[in-house]
Amino acid sequence: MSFMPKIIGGVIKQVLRRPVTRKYPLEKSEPSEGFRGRMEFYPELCMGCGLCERDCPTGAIKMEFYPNVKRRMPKFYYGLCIFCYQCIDSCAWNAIKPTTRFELSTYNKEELRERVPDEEAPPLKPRKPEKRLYFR
Amino acid sequence: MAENDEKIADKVRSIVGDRGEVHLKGKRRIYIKTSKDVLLKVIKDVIDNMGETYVSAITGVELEDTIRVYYHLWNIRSKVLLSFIIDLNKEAPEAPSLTSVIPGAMFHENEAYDLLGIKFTGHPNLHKHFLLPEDTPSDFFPLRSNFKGGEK
Amino acid sequence: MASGSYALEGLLKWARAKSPWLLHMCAGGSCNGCDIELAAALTPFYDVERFGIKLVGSPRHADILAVTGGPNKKTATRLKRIYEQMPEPKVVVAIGTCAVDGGIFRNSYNIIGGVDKVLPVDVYIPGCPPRPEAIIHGIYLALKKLYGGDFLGRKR
Amino acid sequence: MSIVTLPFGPQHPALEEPEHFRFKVDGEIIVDVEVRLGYLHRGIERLMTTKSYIQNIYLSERICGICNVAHTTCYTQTVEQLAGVEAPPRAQYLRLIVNELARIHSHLLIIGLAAEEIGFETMFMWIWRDREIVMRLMEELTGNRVMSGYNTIGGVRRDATEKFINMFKKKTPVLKESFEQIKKVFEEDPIVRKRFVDVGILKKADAISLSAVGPTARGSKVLIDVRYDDPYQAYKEIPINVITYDEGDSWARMMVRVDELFESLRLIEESIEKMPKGDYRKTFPRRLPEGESIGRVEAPRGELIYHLISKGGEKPFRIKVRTPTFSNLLPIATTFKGETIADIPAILISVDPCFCCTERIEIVDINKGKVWYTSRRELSRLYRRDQK
Repeated sequence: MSFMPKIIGGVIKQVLRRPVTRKYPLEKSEPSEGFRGRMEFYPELCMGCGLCERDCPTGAIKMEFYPNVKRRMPKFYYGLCIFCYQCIDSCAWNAIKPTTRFELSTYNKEELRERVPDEEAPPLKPRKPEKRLYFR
Repeated sequence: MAENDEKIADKVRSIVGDRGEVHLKGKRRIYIKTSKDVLLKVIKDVIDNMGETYVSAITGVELEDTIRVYYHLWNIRSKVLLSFIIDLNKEAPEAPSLTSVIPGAMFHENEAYDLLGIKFTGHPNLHKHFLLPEDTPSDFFPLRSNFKGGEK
Repeated sequence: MASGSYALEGLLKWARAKSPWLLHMCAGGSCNGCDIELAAALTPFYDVERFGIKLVGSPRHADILAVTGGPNKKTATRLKRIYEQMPEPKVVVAIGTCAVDGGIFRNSYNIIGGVDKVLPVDVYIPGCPPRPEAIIHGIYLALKKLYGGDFLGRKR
Repeated sequence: MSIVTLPFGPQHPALEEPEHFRFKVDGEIIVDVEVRLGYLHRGIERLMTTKSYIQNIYLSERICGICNVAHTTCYTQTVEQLAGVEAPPRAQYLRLIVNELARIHSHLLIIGLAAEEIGFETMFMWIWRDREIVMRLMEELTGNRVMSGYNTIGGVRRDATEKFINMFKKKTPVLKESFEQIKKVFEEDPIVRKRFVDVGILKKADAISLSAVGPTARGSKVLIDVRYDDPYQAYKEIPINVITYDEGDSWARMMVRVDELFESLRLIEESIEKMPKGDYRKTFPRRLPEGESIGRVEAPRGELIYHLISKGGEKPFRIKVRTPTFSNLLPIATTFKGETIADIPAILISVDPCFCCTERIEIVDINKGKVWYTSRRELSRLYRRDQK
């Protein structure tokens, strides 16, 4: 076996090397700060234009009319969301903000629906758009 | 690069002659509109003159009155994509199979038959359930406009 | 005798919780993003073998059925057959948005929808694809539901 | 000898085009093979006509999880070609970087799987450990480890931050050293050579007539590479040299991929230096004029084509997507003839089919009427036992 000495060198190098494993549940793992996790919706910034619902590739966002404050706001269903952040790009008032939360597993699907409750719906404050959209 | 494409387009025009009209559509894209019955001869002449060519893709699309089939062939030496276009009538789309000239077109034609119903004459084994599940009915052509099933 | 069988039951449950074998099945409507993330969870960097989780080839030895992708007509029957072949203490984990509810291929003529249209699903892991850590978190929830308690050895 | 049919079924129809091969087997030698696709048919071309151009970016990305960057680059390039818009120069360089990163991660993935296919588990673990570095680079640049979502119509969605560039420069020597080790193993290790050399030979004439693309064709000396023949994005400014091997067997196809790792690393380094300043995204109309356009891109597995036909408006009329694995299937199916059963995994993995593991082999022995299920690992163990 001519290549036995070569193997011994390699084996020793690997054995002495520090293990690469990141012990996930015991030590917290921080994704890079640009990671696309679950989004956060700020109802007071939203103007109800519905562009996020129109551009969402999977139909995870549905607009809903709130009679008590007479305005439309989106409700999110994270069971369909593919975290592509197209809604954040299409929202001219930055009402949807990115986060890096990724531990979202649940036992039942209904927990993945996120809707602003009726009593907490803030009234509409008209404002000028904060950024220019790329798709016009 | 552009004038090189122009030279190649003229060369293709000389090969095809009056059997089809050739026009250059963007960089390295040559469209050749021919009819169904001269298609194989035209492709064979082009390949004999311009050297090794392989099948890149075969697109089937259903327009208002006809079904149009594109044969995209990439020519290795002159580095240009030749797209042969033929029109078939909508009721019984019949097209000559390219497998006699380039055997590599077999699976592409299978897929076109499975999704659009274009029968390729001379194809070694044209069977229905190439892509679709076994239990779909034989007239189930999802890419045809009159297809109604399955849309939820 | 009852305490003997009770001790045996406890031992059996402990042994199963410490070596939950995993069978990966792709239910058709998947783009292999979740499959390579599940495979990445097995490799040295995330290494689920620390919890005894091993990828096995046949449903006979599997405790966890990890399904990626939404079932289409062709694979729905096979998915059900695989599920029935698994021994009883089993749990189904739906990995990725396509497995949860069909994802982006939802209203295609060939996709039935989420995995719960074919199998009873215990844990849903959203994400496209979910990170290996999210998959580990999902499997942890599944095992917690199956065996109760915390099998990660953390003193709570 | 009775001809036995051997359904090589996709118990894990995991990846892009899972196949169901049905081999006619005379004893150990394969006589004929029949391919059946469709376990993963999601009707994407029909679905694309029901979504707008913006939504289709994310649908085209999810056709294949490993080479999703190639799909979005080709799709956005085709739509820009239709509208007559050119992505800004900085975006073209960023697209090249993210394309080459995805090529490295895809090649590492398949080389690791090839090693695991022949039972070389440690090599699989080493390669996939080094692949995690590339995944973290992808996450740093694009925000998601696998689904980059980086390309959009009219440019890219993020800029390459300083942190990414320093991280890349710090990790390059580590990656180079691991690539060298892979190359050394694939060239010198007797086990790997015995399982891959002279197995599944595809001659050059067959490769062209059966329209093989990508490393499968380049392994048989066919000089085709979309980045070289039909340069797109920033490949016009940065020349690449096409790697071809002329043995035409599984080993040659794997070596093409091993050498392309070094090539991709060099391309990224060069494009990081040459990247001009400036904006990385342009505005783009929602409605597009009527017309047609064809986009071609070199995906990790070969040439990928998008043919877009639009009748004007927000939604495309027809998009034809031809993925590289689809045209690599026929050439590989023909190379199976004359090989033994145990070589099936080695040949299949060398074409880098986008289905990860056709685990299950159901060998039906008609005369004994016994059906026994073996998985690929047991089969390779079988092969090793009688080989000693």
